[in-house]
Amino acid sequence: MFRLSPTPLNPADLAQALTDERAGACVTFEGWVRSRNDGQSVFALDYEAYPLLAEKEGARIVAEAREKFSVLAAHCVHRTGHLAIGELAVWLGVTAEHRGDAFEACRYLIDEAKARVPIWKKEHYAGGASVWINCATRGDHVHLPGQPA
Amino acid sequence: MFRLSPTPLNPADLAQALTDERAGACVTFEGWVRSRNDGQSVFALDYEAYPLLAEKEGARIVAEAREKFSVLAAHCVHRTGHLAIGELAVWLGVTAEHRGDAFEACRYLIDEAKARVPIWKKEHYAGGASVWINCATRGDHVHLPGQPA
Amino acid sequence: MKNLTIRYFAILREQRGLTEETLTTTAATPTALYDELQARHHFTLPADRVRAAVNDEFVAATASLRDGDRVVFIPPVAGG
Amino acid sequence: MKNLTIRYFAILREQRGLTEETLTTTAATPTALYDELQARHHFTLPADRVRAAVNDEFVAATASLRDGDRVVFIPPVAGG
Repeated sequence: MFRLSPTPLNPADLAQALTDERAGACVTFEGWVRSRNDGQSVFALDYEAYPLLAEKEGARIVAEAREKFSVLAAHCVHRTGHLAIGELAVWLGVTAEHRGDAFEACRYLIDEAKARVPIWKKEHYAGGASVWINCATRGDHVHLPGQPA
Repeated sequence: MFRLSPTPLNPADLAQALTDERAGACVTFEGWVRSRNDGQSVFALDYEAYPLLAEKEGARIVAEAREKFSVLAAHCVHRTGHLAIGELAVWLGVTAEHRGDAFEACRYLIDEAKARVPIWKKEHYAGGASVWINCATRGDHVHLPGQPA
Repeated sequence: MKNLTIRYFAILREQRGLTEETLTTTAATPTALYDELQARHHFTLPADRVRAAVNDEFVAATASLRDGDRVVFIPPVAGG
Repeated sequence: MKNLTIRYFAILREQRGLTEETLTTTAATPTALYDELQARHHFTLPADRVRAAVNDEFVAATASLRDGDRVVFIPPVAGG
């Protein structure tokens, strides 16, 4: 299961759907909004998604993880919209009979999701500047007030 | 942090201690009591610990993980006592700036804890038999009622 | 000539100043269409950093565009 | 001769039928002590599957036991 959520994620609620008597292992990954990234002081950020294709590609990644690893459930929910420091940007939960599969499937899911799902992140910095992550091109810079451009 | 708990573990409560503005990744591992193990139908189990040495060895493993990986927090809590199917046997939570460290440290912690911490598990089967896991010796068997011994 | 619908997301949406437009073009492929749009709207991302989707599926940069296609150019993603 | 305290856990506790005892022995090492206890109490675990702790620290099977030591034999662990 892969879905987007415009509202805050609650890990305890999300984990309830993973309950399974056959499961011996549950691995979760949470991506949190950090106060610093690449040396810059982050104030907040926005996630924007291409919903239809994000959900299709997310579902494909979940299906791949299920083929590659012996898992019972694999859920991924990604936030969209405006997030403050410390907020949960993405939540993944994987259950399996054995822990090796749960760890490897969870890692696979987040690595592939970050690389392939059409979701974009705009970071807002303390000084007022903002940048679309991974979209810088030669000559771009973050112009911080008080510094020469 | 490593500790034993004779009372049920609540992941949401445990996770609160991990909050950290610098953290970009949080990986948790939960070990659940499975309804089947090695083809046997499990009814319940008991965990018994050697408390003083379990906490010392657990603390050493946490310190090793902190040396090997760049993590912000690494917490592990292991249940003792009688557990029913689906109950949480062990909870680990690791935060880091980056997800690679969080995944690898979490995996290291559970692998080493399982191999080294003096905690023992007795499984109770549906038929009434029970066995100390990993302690079978040649000639041992689980005697299920209705089967020849 | 074909009529296409273009949807914009993220940095391209901001640089274009709108989320969707329809246009009539001779561009035969996503790459040709991006080159046309980039020249007109001064998109900063070079073509080789943008993927294409047509009718809500990823396609090759050299895929054939058809009349009525809905096209999205996908900047480098950054989920997680 | 030395006086030792032995604590038992898990399968050894069940097979011994108690959690702690003190005894006087000539055993010089954990291995020698385990052999003595195994013969007396019919522990099923062979010596090579049991680790030793003295005064709440792991020790080698060949460590020297001293008067007053608190000894624990550790069956194969199974946490997690």
